[in-house]
Parts: sequence; structure tokens; C-alpha cells
Amino acid sequence: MKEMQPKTTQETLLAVDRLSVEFATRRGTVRALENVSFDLKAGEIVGIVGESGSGKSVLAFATMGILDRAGKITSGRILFDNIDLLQIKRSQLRQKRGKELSMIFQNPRAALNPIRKIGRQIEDVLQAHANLPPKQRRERVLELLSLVRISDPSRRYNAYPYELSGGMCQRVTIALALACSPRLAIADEPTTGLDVTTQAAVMDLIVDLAAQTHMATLLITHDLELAAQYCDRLVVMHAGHIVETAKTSDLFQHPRHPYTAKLIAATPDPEKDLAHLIPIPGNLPDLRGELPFCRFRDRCDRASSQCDTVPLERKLVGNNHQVACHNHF
Amino acid sequence: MSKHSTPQFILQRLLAAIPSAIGVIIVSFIMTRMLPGDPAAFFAGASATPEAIAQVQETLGLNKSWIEQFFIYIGELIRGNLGVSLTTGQTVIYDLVTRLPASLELTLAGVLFAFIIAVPLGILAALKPNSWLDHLSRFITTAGVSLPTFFTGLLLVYIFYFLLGIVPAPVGRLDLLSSPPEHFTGFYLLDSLIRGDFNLFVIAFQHLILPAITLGIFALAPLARITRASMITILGSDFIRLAKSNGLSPEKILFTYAFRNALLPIITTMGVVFSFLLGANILVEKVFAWPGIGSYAVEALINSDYAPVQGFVLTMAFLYIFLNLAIDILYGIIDPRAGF
Amino acid sequence: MKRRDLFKTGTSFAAGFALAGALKGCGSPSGTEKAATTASTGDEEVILTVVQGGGFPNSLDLHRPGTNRPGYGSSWNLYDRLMTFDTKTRPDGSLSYDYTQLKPELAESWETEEGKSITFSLRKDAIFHDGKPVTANDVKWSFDRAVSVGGFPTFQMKAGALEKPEQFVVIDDYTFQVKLLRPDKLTAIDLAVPIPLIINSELVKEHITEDDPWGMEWVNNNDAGGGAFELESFEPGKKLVLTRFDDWKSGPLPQIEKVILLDVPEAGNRRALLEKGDVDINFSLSEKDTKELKETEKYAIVSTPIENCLYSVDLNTKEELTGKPNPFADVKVRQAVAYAMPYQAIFDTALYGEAVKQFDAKSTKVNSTEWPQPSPYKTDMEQAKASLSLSNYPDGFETTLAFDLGTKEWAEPLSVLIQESLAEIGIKVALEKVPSANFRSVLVEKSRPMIINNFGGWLNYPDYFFFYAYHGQDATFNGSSYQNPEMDKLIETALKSEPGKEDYEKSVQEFIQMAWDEVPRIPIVQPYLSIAMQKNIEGYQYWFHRQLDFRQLKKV
Amino acid sequence: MNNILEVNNLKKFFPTQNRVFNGFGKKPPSHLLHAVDNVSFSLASGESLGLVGESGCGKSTLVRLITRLIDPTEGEIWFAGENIARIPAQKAARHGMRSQIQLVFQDPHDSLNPRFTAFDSIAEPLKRLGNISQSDRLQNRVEELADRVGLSQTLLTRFPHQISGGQKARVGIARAIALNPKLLILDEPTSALDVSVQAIILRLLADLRETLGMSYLFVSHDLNVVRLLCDRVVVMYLGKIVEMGNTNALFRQPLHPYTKALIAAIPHPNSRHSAVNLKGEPRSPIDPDPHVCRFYGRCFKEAKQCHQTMPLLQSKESDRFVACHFPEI
Amino acid sequence: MTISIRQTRYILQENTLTLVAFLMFLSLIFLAIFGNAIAPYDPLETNSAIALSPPSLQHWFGTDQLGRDILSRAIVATRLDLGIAIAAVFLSFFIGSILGVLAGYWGGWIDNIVGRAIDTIMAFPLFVLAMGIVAALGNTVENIIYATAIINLPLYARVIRSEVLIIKKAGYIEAAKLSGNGDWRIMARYLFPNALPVMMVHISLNMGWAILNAAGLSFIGLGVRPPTPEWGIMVAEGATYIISGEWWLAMFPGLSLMFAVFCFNLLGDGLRDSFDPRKKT
Repeated sequence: MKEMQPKTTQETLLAVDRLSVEFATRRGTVRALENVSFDLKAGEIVGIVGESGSGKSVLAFATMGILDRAGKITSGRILFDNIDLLQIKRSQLRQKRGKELSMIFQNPRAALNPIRKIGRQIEDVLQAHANLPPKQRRERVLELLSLVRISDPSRRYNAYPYELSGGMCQRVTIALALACSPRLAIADEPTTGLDVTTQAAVMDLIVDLAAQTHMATLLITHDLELAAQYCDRLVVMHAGHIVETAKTSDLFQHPRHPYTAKLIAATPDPEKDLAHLIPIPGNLPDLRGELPFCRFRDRCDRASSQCDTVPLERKLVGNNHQVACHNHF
Repeated sequence: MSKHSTPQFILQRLLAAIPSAIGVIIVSFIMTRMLPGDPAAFFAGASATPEAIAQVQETLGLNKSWIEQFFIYIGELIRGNLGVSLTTGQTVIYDLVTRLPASLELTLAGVLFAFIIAVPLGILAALKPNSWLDHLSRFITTAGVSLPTFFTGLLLVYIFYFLLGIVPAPVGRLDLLSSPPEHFTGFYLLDSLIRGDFNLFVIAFQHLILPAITLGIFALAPLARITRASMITILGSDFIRLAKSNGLSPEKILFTYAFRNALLPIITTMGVVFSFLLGANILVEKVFAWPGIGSYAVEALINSDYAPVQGFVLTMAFLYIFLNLAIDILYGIIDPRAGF
Repeated sequence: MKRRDLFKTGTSFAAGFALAGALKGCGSPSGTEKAATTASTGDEEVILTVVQGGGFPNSLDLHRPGTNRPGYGSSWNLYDRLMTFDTKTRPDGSLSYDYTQLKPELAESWETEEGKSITFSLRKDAIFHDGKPVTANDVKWSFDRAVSVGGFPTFQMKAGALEKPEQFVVIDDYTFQVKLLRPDKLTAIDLAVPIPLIINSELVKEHITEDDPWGMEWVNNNDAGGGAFELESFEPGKKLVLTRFDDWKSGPLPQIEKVILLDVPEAGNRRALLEKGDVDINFSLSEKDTKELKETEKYAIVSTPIENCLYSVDLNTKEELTGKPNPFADVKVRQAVAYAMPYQAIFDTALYGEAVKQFDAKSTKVNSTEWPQPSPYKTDMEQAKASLSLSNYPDGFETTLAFDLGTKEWAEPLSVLIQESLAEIGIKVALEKVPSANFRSVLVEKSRPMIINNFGGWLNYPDYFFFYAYHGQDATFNGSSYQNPEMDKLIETALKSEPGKEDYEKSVQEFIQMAWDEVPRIPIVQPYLSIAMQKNIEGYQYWFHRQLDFRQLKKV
Repeated sequence: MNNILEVNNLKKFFPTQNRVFNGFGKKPPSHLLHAVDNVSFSLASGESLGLVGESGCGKSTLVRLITRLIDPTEGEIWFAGENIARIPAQKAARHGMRSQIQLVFQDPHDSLNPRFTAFDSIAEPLKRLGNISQSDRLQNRVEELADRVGLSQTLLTRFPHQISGGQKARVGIARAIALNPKLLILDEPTSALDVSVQAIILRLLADLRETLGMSYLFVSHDLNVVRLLCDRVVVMYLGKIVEMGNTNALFRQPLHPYTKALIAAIPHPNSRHSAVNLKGEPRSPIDPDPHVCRFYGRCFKEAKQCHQTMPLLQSKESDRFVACHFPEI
Repeated sequence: MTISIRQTRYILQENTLTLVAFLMFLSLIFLAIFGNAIAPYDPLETNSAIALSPPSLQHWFGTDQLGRDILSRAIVATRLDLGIAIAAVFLSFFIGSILGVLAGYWGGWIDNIVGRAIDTIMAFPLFVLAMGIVAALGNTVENIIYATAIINLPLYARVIRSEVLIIKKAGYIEAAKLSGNGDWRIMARYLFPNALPVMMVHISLNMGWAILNAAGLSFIGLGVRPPTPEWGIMVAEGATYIISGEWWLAMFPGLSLMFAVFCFNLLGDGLRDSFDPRKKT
């Protein structure tokens, strides 16, 4: 599909290694993530795709260390620049957050403190990480605001989130994320809730800025098409498992996991008509209680007894193409 | 959306309050006239003959029809005359002016006490929901709101004055020998400081402790509850997540980000609590011989003394209106979205 | 001067009426309590602090309409009168006023021209609190005021045949004459009660307006007196502070230099204040507190039976009440009720034994004119049932018993006990608590079948008591609305006569006997006026107005 | 083909209130929000018409006008030969047209009474408007409808919180088709659903239209989805129709700059950047200037004329309408 | 329509305090129903011989100034106190709900009239209003109920109104209209039942408050008539005995009062938690 110059260097920036996360709920423990592993190289844009409930956001929050109280990391490592974020002190982690790795949220309006001027909010981040005198800090804020293409930054500095449109708010959160020029940004559904035309602009902005600052980006989205458009590599998640990772073009041309294939088949795109839109049967399994080794088992038409009895291993099935399935294509 | 200027907003709010003010005037008038007993019979003296009673009735204008009495009352009201209390023998205005600060000081102290205890409890509970601390705080505050204030008051007096003797006697705002500070605000704590009389301040403070606690205990629950709930909501909100993911310090997140946002519903509740306590402190005033408007109103009501009851109700209604106004303005200061 | 002579020769029922009225409701100690700071000895100012519940002076002006009973106390001490009463020692050693003896206060002396006038020579050295000398002009202005303002003061003055300003004549600065409209032995005595107080007229005149020719607005809150104490501060409903007027000449200078009177509504708090030693005097004790404090023996407690006063249950004798037949119109029913009263239980539990029993007389036959005297009734349920079975209501009926909320400390348990007891003979009683202010209306309306009354006549004679409580004139305090021409005749006979005379003795005994037979009112007890003081307080004296006279009190 | 629905010069203006909430307060004098401004279009019997636009463009208001939930400010709505705009919304519940125009809601969860079982929800219109009172007939009809929308009968006794999003969507559809309406309005029926479920629902809707012969008014912000179901498309922007035409033609060659931007914003794996980036922010819909093109300020083609004269919706070729001074022809 | 048993069990498991409150509630109901039967003594029977005796094996809570058994009085009072609270709360809930639903759903002039009326009541110091009503109409149980109901009315009207304002925006209300439901039916079958859970919280909290209110009225002498046992009156009467050392007179009725109010408050709190939308996953 698309031909791109590899702009990534080979050093691994983020490596999530066999990460498992559980949530304690009223009706039992939800095993939200199980043995999730993937990595991300400096400057790379990787998409994590999956339907709601697949654990995408949990993965993002776990990486940032901002899981809800109910959530608990039961095993695994999160290596950022070869440092395990799960082992370092909270204060050290705090130092890294916002400075070396930052996050862009869905629903930007909710992600901003509603009663604080946006300029001050950006300054708060600078204050936490950059040792700048107030005047320079303010200048840096204005610089950031114009960087994210907000017109008239000195006026917007004093604006409150409610005075801005959704798209504008998202630009502000991008500015917040980029304030300290982090090496990694995790964008969690950054375009959900925005107007179609704004979505495109916001995504363009993110990838442009990532390219400019050589920032690695983890794009979390349910929109396969969107991920395909902007990402170098894709990680497909289903029910707390990573089922497949591959370069974007490989994944689309040769999906190896049945779920990936079905997901692609179910996604509308301009070339498909209704007859070629194939639904995926069944629902996501309940992540409480007993589950088969393969969580896609009940929805899969290639399932075999192995799926219940043999633990899944990730297999390398091509250049950088991994799949976790006993009966993959 | 159009924004209004603050004075416009205030004016608009005051205008909007007129119907309920009229309602209050009418209802309180009717209510007092329905009180049993004849004030004339009481105030004509025990030995009064029917003629003497009739004469008092005439002096008091009680022999006129309700409608006539009402218009006379309204006329006097417009001229700023609230009448004379037959029980205290003073003009109602004088009584209210001298007694209102006592009630306000007590109520404010009660709310302040509640705030100081309940808000940290609520925050702690919100930081660890469903922990033992959360349950304990809920237990304590709920127990507090379950105690009838008069019972709490008596109990506290019994324990802290009678048994332990660590607080002064429940004889009002000052001990028997002290005279009140010069009148600036009517709040003894403030006035004594203004006068620089620290001794008097201490005395006033000691006398305020038990009644304020009695009152405050009653307000713990709503405040702690709303603090907990709104802190939990705010702490779970996206912008706190974002602040965390941006590595802001926990203090900054807790206070500048979370608490200031959580403050909005807390302020609303404070307003409700304040106006509620202003009414509820009647019983506390009675127990502690607190010379406030609550005990004044009770006395007047029992004696079918119309003017003070009406004056009291009007005062409270206006306080209520101004309180709400003040809260809206405060809201506007904290929350830019509220705007005017 | 023989006490009876003072007023007996006159025809004036009205006088007694007014005086009695002023003092009605022989109080349980619902009045003032006094609190005194502990042990002020040595060079310190002698301070007496007084706490008060259930009423606080609502005005400093006794002439103002609506001034309440505690107001008598403050004006008694702030103002002087021309004359006052002497002191006597009661059998139990406590002190009481002696209304048989008048003694000078502002007047040095007086001369009576029989039936025509009384001429007073005023003290020449007496001054008001502002330093102005007290002159006959002030006296006249004050008396003019009392007879002109209407309401209770005017009424009270009339009781002594003092009705018109023309009666009051200034002879010179220090000589003042009261001209008598008619001979009335009450005139002199009426000048020693609280109403004819002497006001600093010059001072008040500075504050009069067209609407307010007597300066009531101003006197209401300000001191225009020349009494032994002057006003330091007055916060209605909170606190009254009086300081000794060192230039007082109308009597021996009081020892107490400062009096602080505080309103403490909660009875328990008042008691706690005394027990903690924060106050010197707990004046208006409940019966229970009286009993218990007596038992501690830590305090000086004086209980004086209130003269001519009874706690009673009044049964309405009207044939119909609110359009329905009234069972109590039937004397058999009344007798049944009188026998069904749980007297001893009431005496023990409602009154804690702190009263004088007025039941279970030795003899059923009245043979003394003493008043109050115990009735022959005692609790006898058999008699009660028997009596009721002879009535028109052999199976009982439903009724209500009303009492004054302000006296609920004793009236409520009393009512509950009565309710329980009457239920045994089939009379179902609902209790009705009436707020104090409205109880007056209840008394005036006489619409309740049964009320708890606590009437006391000031003049200590049975005929006076009966005139208000049993006479067919149906005065406010005739709670039973009892009307019986025979009774009226006996009362009138006694009123016209005097003790010692045969017709007096006879008619008194007869009307008492009639009261027992007819029982429109069931006497329960004669109450005490009790005061608890720290042991270092001396000089307490019982007064007919039942307020404290600070002038007589001492701290040792 | 005769028109089942004809909308003529329909307008809906909302008064905007002061923000201060004063309890039971009065409304201060207000401005007008032009939610739907002079909109005209028609829908042929059996046709499926797409209605596209971003949030706030007036789609939902238009839907509520046509379903007679709210009263129009001005204009006509001709349905089956009657101007139903004249029926006051208060009275519409009892009017005959009620059963003929039904609506499938955007949020399947929000549109179901949490206290009704699936059965109750589906039976509600039958009971109120279908005159089916016998319980067995009702039972039969509801079961038949459940079958038709592929809802397992065992789910009929469940409450909304006990069934999945896709199942709730089916309940909503069953309820809407219960009375065999002539016109079914679909208000973003799949926007709250996952891709896998979306495909199922879209296919179901296509089937239903064929079997029941209904006309569809399909409202969506997602052009990809509209394309699958609709014969013709109407594009709205800030209360006005900016373009209208045959689906394929419109996709192939959008005439209005806004339509162009919308189509360009569809994620496309082949291009990393969106072709058309709109600038600025949308104009305010409150008291808009009647002489200025609503798209002015965001348009890449804007000229002086656009600020002086409001472009009118004009026929460009057969069945193509556009409101632009500079259409892409 | 109502809370299912499963849901109830669920709430109770979730929160031990609520479970405790629920048990307390059951025991209150038990006492209210069988109180007269299980009270060890006649609550009205006086016995001057044992007046003011402290708690003992014969009289667990001691006796009062007339020798009546305080335990029996406290038990028997349950029915009256709960009765007053339930009647008052029901009355204000009933009227308040109707007003609130009408005002919230229709808005306009109804909203304005209801709003003004509510504002007027709110502007009163509520306890004084209650006192005034009881003082004016006479201190009977019915009037205490009316007074309590009137002062609680604004709460219900306001809460249900704002609830209705939220619910009426829900899609299912539009869906109901499309299904041919008229306004009345929508109010009765859609708005009211869906506002009910939130109202349950207020009912429960309000019950406690109604009890306190009645007790407060008793304390200032406007409560029910003697010798009817009622907690507030018992506390008020006992209050005068605290200082003289007979603490049990006020203490036990006070604790009973507190027990009941505490129970309703905890219950309300528990209900609030379980209806908290944030807790719904």
C-alpha cells in the first residue's frame, strides 16, 4: 500500500514486556491485560487498534502509571529507555511523565482543568519539569500554542477550556503533551468526538510534530482506517491480548490472525460496498472468570481444541510480523 | 452566549427574589394571625377586665380586620418600621440588630468548624474510597447528623462543663462579668480583636466553642459527603489523569487541580448548610442561652407576639436571598464558566 | 396602724382586685435566678450575679404596657418609692416583708388628715442617679404619669383611690400632698407597691415627644431613677447590670456593689451554674432542684410558702361548654374527681415534697378561718366511684385538662398523674399544654372543662382569695367559673367585716365549708417560693412581688 | 416515484438563554440560534436519503422536526399528502402520522427506558398506536419483530443494562419498525457501536428496507457509512443544505468545498496527510449574518462575494444541487 | 420498576454499613409493629415509689420522674415517631413529586408558579415555619405531620424537578413520544419511575430528618401531648434532669432517637452510593 522511508532508528525506546493488568470490580476480577508485549522505537508511530474493551486504554494508562485505583499490574515490565518504569520510585516516574513521555487524551475538553486558564495549565507542566523563569515560561507557552497552530496565542493564553472548540482544546492538550519535548507521546483516541474535518487536522498536526521533534508516537484507536493512514506499525488487540503486530501494509495485505482479518473485513472503506462488509460474529468474552487460552476462540471459525489447551505463543511469521494464534493464516 | 455585568446580575437576582419576598410577607402575616391566644389578653395584665383587654386590642390595632391590619403592616414595613416586640419591650429592629450578629457568629463558627473537620475527612475518604478511613468518616459524620442538636448540646454541657469543667458555663456569649466589646461588627471575636482586647477574645472564643461544635457536628455529614463525592468525581476525571500523566506534583494535583474544582459543589452545600443551620440554631441557642434571633423568635412565637415573628422571618428570608446571591458570586469567582 | 384598718373600712374591692392581680399566679420559681460570682472578698468589688430563666425584665419602665413580672424586680431596685414595708421574721427564721408596717423611703415622714389627704415630707438629701435632687415635682410628675398612661399602672393606682393628677399637689420642693377622693385605707399601702415609683422627671422630659408625652420610649431602656442601684447596662433578654448608687440616701447603703442579672433559659444550666459555684443564687428553683440542693447541704436554701396561694385543679361549673353539656356542672362528678386525685403521689413526685399539703384535713368540718387550709379530700377511689355512680355520668366521660406550659415542670407530671388516676374511675382525660401567653386567654375565656390553676391573692385573707376565686363576679382567676349567690353573700359579708369579728369568722368558715362541699376547685398544695444561695449570701427577704431586693442582700 | 416526504423552507430557531441557572428562574431576553435555516428537500417513496454533516449542523434538529417532537419556527413538512408541520408537537402523540414516521436513535442505551424490558420497549408502540391489546397477539408480534431484527427471544425479558450494545440497537430497531412505518429515520444508528457490530446492523437495516419497503432518512457524520446505504445524500453545514445529490456522483465529484473536505477527511491508508485541511473555526450559529456564506472563514475558496451574498442552493446538473459561488465544476 | 432483590442483596454485600443500617431498619419496624406487645411495662403507668430510679435489672433504662419505665416508653414511642416521619415524608413526597414532575416536564408558567411557591417556603427558616404551623394549628400529631411535610416539600419538588429535567432529555423519552405516549403517560410511566431511585435516597435521609424535626418541636414544647411517649419529648423532659445526675431520662430516649435517625441516614447514604451513576459500570 504505502511506501515510506523508514524514518525510525533501530534503538528501542519503549518495550512492554509480558504485562498483565487486573481490575478488581464488584463482580470479580477483570483480567484486562494478559502477557502483553510490544515495543516501540524512537521516532516510530505505532498504532494500537482494537474494539472497545480490548484493553487499549488500559495499556496506555499502565504505561503512564496512571491506572485507576482498582487496576493492578500483576506482572511484566515496562522498559522505557531500558529503565523499568514499574521499578523506579514514584517521584522518578513523575519526573519522566510529561517530560520524557506524555499523553494525549480523547475528549480533550474533559482533559483540561475547566477552571484554569489554558496558558497556566501549560505553564504548570513547564514548571514541573523545566527550570525556566516565569517570563520565559510564558514565552515558551506562547511558542507552543503557535506550534499547535492556535492563532493569536497571547489571547488564547488567558482562555478557559469552555471558551474553545473541541478541536482547539485538542490542540491545547497536544501543546501540553509536547511542552517538554518528550520522546514518546501516547495518543489515546485523539480524534474521537471531534468533527470529521477537525479529526484530520488534528491527526496531521500530531504526525507533523512527531516528525519534527523525532518523537515516537503510540496511537491508540478503534479506527483501523485511521491507524492505517498514520502508523508505521500496527498492534491489534482483542480482549486483553495482543493478537498480531505487523507493519501497516503487511497487516492490511496479509493479515495472519483470524481476528485481524475479520476486523478488516468488517471495516467500511471507500472501496467496499455493503455486500463486502462482513460482520464478526459473537461478542467480546467476559474477562472475569475462566477463559480459554485464546480469547477469540468462541468467535473464530478456525478454532481447534488446541486453542483451549495450549498456551498461546507469539510467532514470527514475517518481517517484523508477529501473530498469536495456533491456526493462523 | 451573552454575558451580563455583575451589577446587572445582582439586580436581576434581586428582582427575581421579589415574588418570594412578597410570599414570605403574606405567609408570615397569616401564620402569626392564626396563632392562638390573644396578645391583648396577655399584655393587658392579669387583672384586666374585658374592657381593659379591648382597650389594649385597640392600641395594638388588633380589633381591625386582617386585611386592614395587613395593609397597615405593609405601610409600616415600607417605612422601615417592623413594630415593637411586646415580649422584650424593644423595637423589633433594635432586637434584630443586636441579636442577629450573635446568631451569625454562632452559625459561621459552626459552619467553619464543620468545614475544618468535614472537608479533610471527605478528602481523605475520597483518596481511599471504601477504606476503613472512609467507613469511619462516614460513620462519624452520619452519627453527627443523627444527633438532635439539643441533645448534643445538653450532653456536651454535661460532659465538658459539669463533669470536666473545661469550658465556661453556658450563659451566652461572654461570662457573667465581661461586658461586650464596642460594637463594630457585632461579632465578639472580631470586635474584641479590633479593640485589641485579647482577653475578651479568649473569653468570647471559649463561650463559642461548645455551641459552635454542637451546631457544626450537625453539618459534618453533608459537607464530608459532598467533599468525598465531588473529590472522587474530580479525581477520576480526565484532567486529573492528564495532570498526572504530565508529572505534576501530587500536591499541585490535589489542591490546585482537584480541590479547587471540587470546591464548587462544596460551596453550594456550604450555602445550604449555612441557611439550614441558621434556622436550626434555634434549639442550640435555647440550650446555651445564646442571645440570638432564633431563641428570640421562639419566645415571640410562643407568646403570639406577631411583630418579632414577622420581623424574624423577613430577616431570615433576606439573609437567605443574600446568601444565595453571595454563593453565586463566589461561584463565579471560582468557576469562570459560571460567568454572569 | 392595724393592718386590717388600712383598707378594711373602705368599700374598695377594686383595690384588692388590682393588687391581687398584680401578684397573681403564685409562682413556682419561674422567675429569676441569681448568679453571683464566687467569693469576691477583700478589696474586690462585691458583685452579685443573677441568672434568670422563664422571663427576663422586658422593660425598665414599669408603667409601660406589657412590662412583665421580672420587670418589677429591676424597677424595685432602680427606683425609690415614697414608702416601703418593714421586715419581719417568719417562724422558721427566714425574713419576710411586713405589710402591716410602712416605713419611710423617699419620704422622711407623712401626716394623714383622715379621709382628706396625706402630706409627705421628702428627704432633702435624696438625689437621682444623675445628681439632680429629688423634688416634689418629680413625685407629682411620676404619679401623674402612673394615673395617666392607662393600663395596669393606672389600674393599680386606682386601687388606692388614686385616679386623677389633680389629686397630687406640690406644696413646696420637699413637701408633697396626695388629696384623697374618698377615704380609702388602701391609699397608703398602695403607695408602697412598685407602681408609684419616683422618676427623674427633668431627665425624662428631655426625651419626650408629641407622640410620647411620658417619655416611655426612653424610660423603657434608660435609667431615670434614684434607687439604691443604677443602671450599668441593659440588654433585653440577655443581661442586666446594676451598680450600687453610692449617694443613695433612702436607706442603709447596700453592701452589694454590682448586680449582674443574666437570662439563662435552661433550668439544668442554671442549676449547674450554682453547683459549679459560678453563681451565688439560684432564685427560681424547681421543686426538684430545691429538694435535691437542700439534701446536699451545700447551699443556703430558703423556701417560703407563698401567701394566700394555691396550686389547684379548677373544674368548670358551667352547664355547657362550647355547646355541649359539661359533666363538671354536676357536683357529684366534682366530688368524685376530688376523691380520685392522687394527692400524695402528686406531692411526692410532681412537687418533691416541696410545698404545703392542702388535702386530707383532720376534720371534715371547717373550724378555722386559716387560709389556705387543707381540704378534707384525700385519695379514696371507692368514694370516687361511689360518687360518680350517683352522678349523671356513672360510666365516666372524656374531657381535657389544660395547663400552662410555663409551669410544666410541676404541672405536667401533676396532670399525668391526674390523668392516670381519673382513668380508673372512667374519666378519660386528654392533656392540653397551653403556652404561657395563651394561658391568660384560657383563663379569660373559661372555655376549658378542667385547668391547673396557680392563683394567689396578695392580701393575705381568705375573703380576698375567695373574692377572686369563687365569687360570682367571675374574675379571671375563678377558673371554675363558679357562681353561687350564697357563696357571694358570705364572701361579701366577710369582706365588709374583719378578723376577730363574729360575722367574719362565721362567714369565712361557712364559705370554706361550701368550697369543700361544692368543690369547684380542688386544692392540691400551697407552693413555696424557693431560693438557693451560696452559703455566703445573707439577708434574703421574701417580698410580695416575689423578686429579689438586692439592697438587703449581703455577701460574707 | 412520488415523494413520501417533502420539506419546504423549514426553519427552527432556538432562543439561547443566559447561562446563570437561577433555580426556577425566568428566561432573560435572548438571541436566536439558527439550528435549521430554510431547509428544503424531498424524499421519494422507497428511497434512502443520507443526511450528512458535523455535529451542530442541525441534523438532529431536523430529525426532531420531521418526527414532530418539536415545533418548527417556520416552513412545511409534507408527509403522505399532509402538512404535518401544522400538528403541534404536544398533539402529535395522538396523530395518525405518528405510527408512520419512526426513528432509530443514535444511542441505543439512552433510548431505552432502563425500567422496561426489551419486550416492554418493543411492545410500547404496539400498545399505544397499534391497537393490539390482547396479550397473546402482542406476544406474537413482539417475538416476530425480535426474529426479524435477529434478537434472541431469550433476551426479551432482559433490561437494557443486561444486554450488549448491539442487542440494544436491535431492540431500538424492532421498536421503530413495529408499526410498519412508511418512513424510518435513522439518527446515526451505528455511531455508538463497535466496528464488528456496526457491520451487522448496517446489513440488517439494508435487509429491512428491502423486505418492508420503507423509506430511509439516514443521518450520519460518517460518509463511509452513508455511502453504503443511501441512494442520495444531503450535506448540511450550520443549519443549511450546502449540497445534495446522487451518492455516487457526490462522492466522485463533490461540488461544495465543504463536501470536498468531508470526503477528503475519510481516513485513507494510502495518504499520510489529508488532502484538504480546513482552517479556522466554524462561525457562530447564533444570530448569523444573513448575507455571509456560513462556510466563510473556513473555506479554502472564499472570496469577497462570499462575504456579501449568501449562496443559494442551485441545481447544477440533474439531481445535483449546491450552494456555493464557486462550485467545483 | 422496583429495585430487584438481587440488586438489594448486592447493595448490602457491597457495604457492611448499609447492611447494618438495614438490620437496624428492620428492628425499628419490628419495634413499631410489636412494640406495645414486647414492652416490659405499661409505658403510661406511673409509680411514685420508684420515680427516678437509675437503670437496673428491673428497669434497664431506669424510670422517669413519675416512675414510668423508660425502656417501655422508648420502645412504644417507636411507632409514633416512625409514624410521624413516614406520614410526613410520604405526604411531602407525594405532593412534591407531582409538583416537581409537572414543573420539570412542562416548564413554563407551571414551573414559574411552582418555583415561586417553593422559593417562598425555602426562604422561610424551615424550623420556624414548622413551629409556626404547629403553634397556629395546635400541637396535634396531624399538625406536626403537616408541618413537617410542608417544610420538606421544597426538597422533593426541587430534586424531582431537576431529575426530570435530566431524564426528559434522555432518548427514551423521545422514543416514548414516538411510541405514541401522551404527556401524562410519559410523566407517570417514564419520568416518575426513573426519578424514583434518586428520590428513595432522599426519602430515607428525610425520614431521619423528619424524626429530628418532630423531636425538635417537642423540645420547645410544641410536640405531641403528654403522656404519649415520644422520643423528643422524653429527651426534652429528661434534659432538666441531666444536671442533677439523672442522666438516663434524656440519654436513652436520645439514643433511641439517634438510633432511628442514624439508621435512616446510613440507609440513605447506602442507597445514594448504589444509585451513584459513577458506580454503574
